[in-house]
Amino acid sequence: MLREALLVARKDLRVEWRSKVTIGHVAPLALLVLVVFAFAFDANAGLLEFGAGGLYWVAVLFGGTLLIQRAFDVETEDGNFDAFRMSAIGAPSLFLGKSLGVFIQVVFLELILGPGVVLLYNVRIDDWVLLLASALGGTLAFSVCGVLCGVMAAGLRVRATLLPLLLVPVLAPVLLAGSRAFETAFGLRAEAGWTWASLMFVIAAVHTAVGVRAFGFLLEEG
Amino acid sequence: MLREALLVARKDLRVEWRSKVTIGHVAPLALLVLVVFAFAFDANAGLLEFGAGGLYWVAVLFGGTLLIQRAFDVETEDGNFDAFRMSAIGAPSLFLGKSLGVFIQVVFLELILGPGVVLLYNVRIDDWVLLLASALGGTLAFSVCGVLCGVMAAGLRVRATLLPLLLVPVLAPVLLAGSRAFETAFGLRAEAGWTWASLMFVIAAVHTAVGVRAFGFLLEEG
Amino acid sequence: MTQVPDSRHMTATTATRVLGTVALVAVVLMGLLGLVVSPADVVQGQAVRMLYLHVPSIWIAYGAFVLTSFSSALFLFRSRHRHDGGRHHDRLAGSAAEVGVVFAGVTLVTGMLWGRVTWGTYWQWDARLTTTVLLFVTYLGYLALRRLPADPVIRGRRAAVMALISFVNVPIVHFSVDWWRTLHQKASLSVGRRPEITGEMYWTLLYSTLAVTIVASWLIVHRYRVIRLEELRDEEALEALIASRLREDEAQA
Amino acid sequence: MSSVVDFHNVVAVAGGFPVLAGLDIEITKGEIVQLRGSNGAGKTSFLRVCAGLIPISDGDANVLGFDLRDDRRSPRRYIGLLGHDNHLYTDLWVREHMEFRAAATGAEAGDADAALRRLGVTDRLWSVPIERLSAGQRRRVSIASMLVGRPQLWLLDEPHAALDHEGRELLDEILLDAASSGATVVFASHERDLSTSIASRVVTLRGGRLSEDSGVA
Amino acid sequence: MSSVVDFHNVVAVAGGFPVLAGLDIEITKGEIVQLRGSNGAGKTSFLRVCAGLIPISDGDANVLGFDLRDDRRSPRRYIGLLGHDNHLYTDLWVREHMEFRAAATGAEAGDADAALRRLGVTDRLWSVPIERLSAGQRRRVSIASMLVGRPQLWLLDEPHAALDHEGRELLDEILLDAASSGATVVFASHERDLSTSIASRVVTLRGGRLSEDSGVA
Ligand code: HEM
Ligand SMILES: Nc1ncnc2c1ncn2[C@@H]1O[C@H](COP(=O)(O)OP(=O)(O)OP(=O)(O)O)[C@@H](O)[C@H]1O
Ligand SMILES: Nc1ncnc2c1ncn2[C@@H]1O[C@H](COP(=O)(O)OP(=O)(O)OP(=O)(O)O)[C@@H](O)[C@H]1O
Ligand SMILES: [Mg+2]
Ligand SMILES: [Mg+2]
Repeated sequence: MLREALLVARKDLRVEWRSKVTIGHVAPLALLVLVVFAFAFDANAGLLEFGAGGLYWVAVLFGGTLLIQRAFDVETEDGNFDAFRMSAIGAPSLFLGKSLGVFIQVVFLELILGPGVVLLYNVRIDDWVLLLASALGGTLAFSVCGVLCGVMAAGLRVRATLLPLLLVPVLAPVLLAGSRAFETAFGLRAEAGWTWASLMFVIAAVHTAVGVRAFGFLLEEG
Repeated sequence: MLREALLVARKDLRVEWRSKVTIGHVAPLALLVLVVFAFAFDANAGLLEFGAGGLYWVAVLFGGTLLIQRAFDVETEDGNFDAFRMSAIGAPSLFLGKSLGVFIQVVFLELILGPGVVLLYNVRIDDWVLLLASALGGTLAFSVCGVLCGVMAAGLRVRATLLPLLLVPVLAPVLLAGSRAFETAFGLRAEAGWTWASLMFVIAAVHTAVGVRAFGFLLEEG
Repeated sequence: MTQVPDSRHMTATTATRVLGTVALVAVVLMGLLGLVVSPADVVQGQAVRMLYLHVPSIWIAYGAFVLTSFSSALFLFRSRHRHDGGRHHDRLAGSAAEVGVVFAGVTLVTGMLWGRVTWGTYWQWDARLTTTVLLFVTYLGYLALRRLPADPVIRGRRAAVMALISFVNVPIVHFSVDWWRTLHQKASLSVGRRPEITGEMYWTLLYSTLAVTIVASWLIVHRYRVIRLEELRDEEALEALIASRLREDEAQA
Repeated sequence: MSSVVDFHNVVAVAGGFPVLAGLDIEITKGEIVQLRGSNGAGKTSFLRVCAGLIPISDGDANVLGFDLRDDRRSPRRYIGLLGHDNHLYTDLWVREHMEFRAAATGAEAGDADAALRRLGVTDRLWSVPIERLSAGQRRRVSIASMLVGRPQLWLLDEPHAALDHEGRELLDEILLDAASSGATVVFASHERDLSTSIASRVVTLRGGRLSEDSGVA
Repeated sequence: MSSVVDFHNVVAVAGGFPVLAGLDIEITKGEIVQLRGSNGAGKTSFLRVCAGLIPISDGDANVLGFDLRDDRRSPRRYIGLLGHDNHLYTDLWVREHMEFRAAATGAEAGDADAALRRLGVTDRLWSVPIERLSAGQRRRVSIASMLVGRPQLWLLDEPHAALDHEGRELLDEILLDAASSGATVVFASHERDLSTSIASRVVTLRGGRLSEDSGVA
């Protein structure tokens, strides 16, 4: 199962490598989103600093949704969803592989976004460990939830709009927890950042369990 | 030319009517965006009220980008972009028709977003005329710029990620002007809201002129 | 000649008519109790009467979503050996979710009206309000998934998984007042704690909950039957379609 | 007779590859030309260059009297192109799609219906979303949308693929009709026996160049 | 011989339409079956039901010993499906695509190269993005990915479309080889003459049902 999952992830990364969508479009776009926020808020510095944690995760959500869209477009574009469904690889491996592929791309995205937020919004990092742990947890949760919702919208003609509609509410708790944990890590609030960070790991674990069991059902389609 | 443009717009609205993407997915999604921002800012009411104008336009940008994506996916999905390029309809009419179709859908989106912002962000409207005028100007500018960028990304495999990358910088001035004009209309700043509003009309006019002349070139590819 | 309707083709039975009547009576009584009998609040004045719709509605919505998740789980894991392939669970999940969304909507609307009176604004960025709106949209997404054109069984499976994922937001709404500092009321009735409201208000609230429950059950039963009838209609249409397809081909040949 | 397509040593490049590598060909009005050649010979590329979709990078190309180096858009109005794909609005109903295509080329709605009937698309399918049609039914709708535009130059890329026997006969009839009423037809096809039936000339490409030409019949 | 596909009165519904309307058919191991029927007869639908992609709503269906009502996923491992579309990762290079497909079915990388060679995909194309291939070249890669999986049941939907003459002969050879080594082949095709060459049995569908059957050869 693991071998097959790695196979799927490697293939996805290779597709990314050939088309360079993450690095070429999504990452600049996510940075742009950060800039746009600055515009929308008229560069009110205090405000941006305060909202930095939340904006980071909003940008991840935005860029990540595009990545997930793309991860499933790749599977469905040359005609339809059939090949993915006919795949000789088991459903749990497909799920894990896809999630891994998305995870790595989102990590990459965050490696660009992180410094962006620090520079643009002028934040100060108090607690590195918490920061990294919550980034990890949030990204894991994001990837598995994303792949679950992604496959539900995959292959449909309305996927581009249905995916975010399903994904955003499901991810709202992650967004929330991520923002609070980051704010703690930035020293903006004294609250228990670790609780939030662990919440994200719990969400990730739950959805992984659901995905491994249910991905087979989700692949079926009328 | 006008007859042909109307034809194109009518066809686009008919596609929308059959698939109900605007009403079913994009509108709820744009509302969600408003809520997500509130999360990101930890529900700091004053802050949100102040940012309401900007957030409105960010939500329009987000939802509108999906609509433009969709407007060109419809043209390019069954294989490729050729049919659109071979179209017996002249390039200026295609441009105007597409813009009109997008315009109507974005207006619809704003009819839902507007009350959403008013209720959720608790804004008070001081100057209705300015508000409506700047909404109109912004939407016009958005539609024409959107269609111009849309055709550039259309038919490419990476369109889902390229479109926003092209669109966001082009629209940044509109976003800025729209936010400032709205803030004036909300009585949050005493600045010359009308200057900003007229800026948007100017942007719309310039891009319309460019589009009518250059759409033919943009259709070419390879 | 009027046709006697086939009993299969009606959404009402004697039992549900009785249920409907009871629901109607209960609502009238609830109105009486809420608007007339129970007193105005010391702090909130008349506005407090909103409580009797606001709070039971969201509880019912919670209940409906629990039902949705439960039926969805059964549909996914326990339907293999049912003669109907688990369609029953699926229909129940769908109708409960619809009713849940409606009542969550009622809470939102009454809350906003109430907010207008007590806080002076329709909306506050308060954790509870925000999470409630999210819950609402989550299930809108679920319903959007159910409306996709696809084979009912397959669509049902997708929707069922979505229902399980979506449920996470319910406890978040409920506990939001404890997890965050909020403007909104803390839980005033909960197991193992002394109720903070008393007397007629307490009883009126309990009673309204009962009344709303009855109304909701009535709605769910009817929605269930409508869905069932739609399926029956599709099945019958299918037989006709098969027949017409064969006829068409014979004509061609 | 006047020449409709006139290529001299045309080179066309797509994605860095010379899809046409110095092609000479002249096609005159009223001909029905079948293109042949093994996979990758350049048939699709040739049709797309004719339609002005791929720019030429060397040589002279003239289509319907327009010089493709100057103006690739103008001739398109008089050209109908059927690619490997069908170019349909798959969200729309068959009828809605045809109405749009008819209106776009200045034809009447009645023409659209007539074209559908001619292609044997039964009434039942008229209000079915195109998405739900079978491969051959789509192909028929696609040919019908082409028919309704009354092009002067028909470019068809494996038009017979996906069509059943009856559909093939219908298509052949339509192409013969078009040619006899003064239009010019160029189609690519791999099917040998079929070719002999309607083509007035068979042209074989190899490696982006002309390799054999049966000459004007 | 054991039966590979065994359908009794199968009804399958897609989009509210009975794409199969009571189909009875039995196909045994080693057969090469050609499906025929006019456009919309249900050929594609039949192949997709066999592959477990469309659920059946009535009747009994058995594929490779699996009852499709209970389990539509398990037989897929032993089935190769070539649809109207090619199912290729168009971003990848030909070679990369094949390597993935080979690894996914547990074959070696060498098998992938052998399959490409067998389909006549020249080395020049191996490191070309699939996006840039011509229609027939893609079809070849698609057939090669199927070959590398060594399926027990081959389902092909108009496999000859887009292939040139040489490609058709290659494909026929491959299908004959597969059948003689114990696999079963079902393919849909509209081409008449070609059929006679390799099919051991011709089955005609009409309106989602069996209309003619040449019987086991
Ligand atoms: C749009 C605005 C509002 C929303 C979305 C909303 C939402 C909710 C929800 C979800 C609950 C159920 C809590 C639970 O038991 O899990 C609730 C309960 C309650 N709400 Fe609201 N509310 C809103 C406005 C208000 C306002 C303005 C007031 C009055 C000042 C209010 C007073 C209450 C009270 C007293 C309860 C009962 C608390 C309890 O006993 O548990 N709500 N509301
Ligand atoms: N998803 C769907 N919804 C409704 N009708 C459908 C759907 N899929 C197929 N059909 C209809 O079912 C019939 C059979 O389609 P199918 O694709 O199996 O035909 P086919 O024999 O493969 O035809 P062709 O030779 O054109 O490929 C057609 O009339 C088609 O319109
Ligand atoms: N965009 C492109 N970039 C690079 N090479 C291309 C591109 N388009 C086509 N080619 C190459 O040009 C050659 C000719 O392609 P073309 O599609 O014209 O062939 P064809 O004769 O239509 O073949 P088929 O019979 O397979 O459809 C092929 O080798 C193909 O790989
Ligand atoms: Mg070709
Ligand atoms: Mg077919």
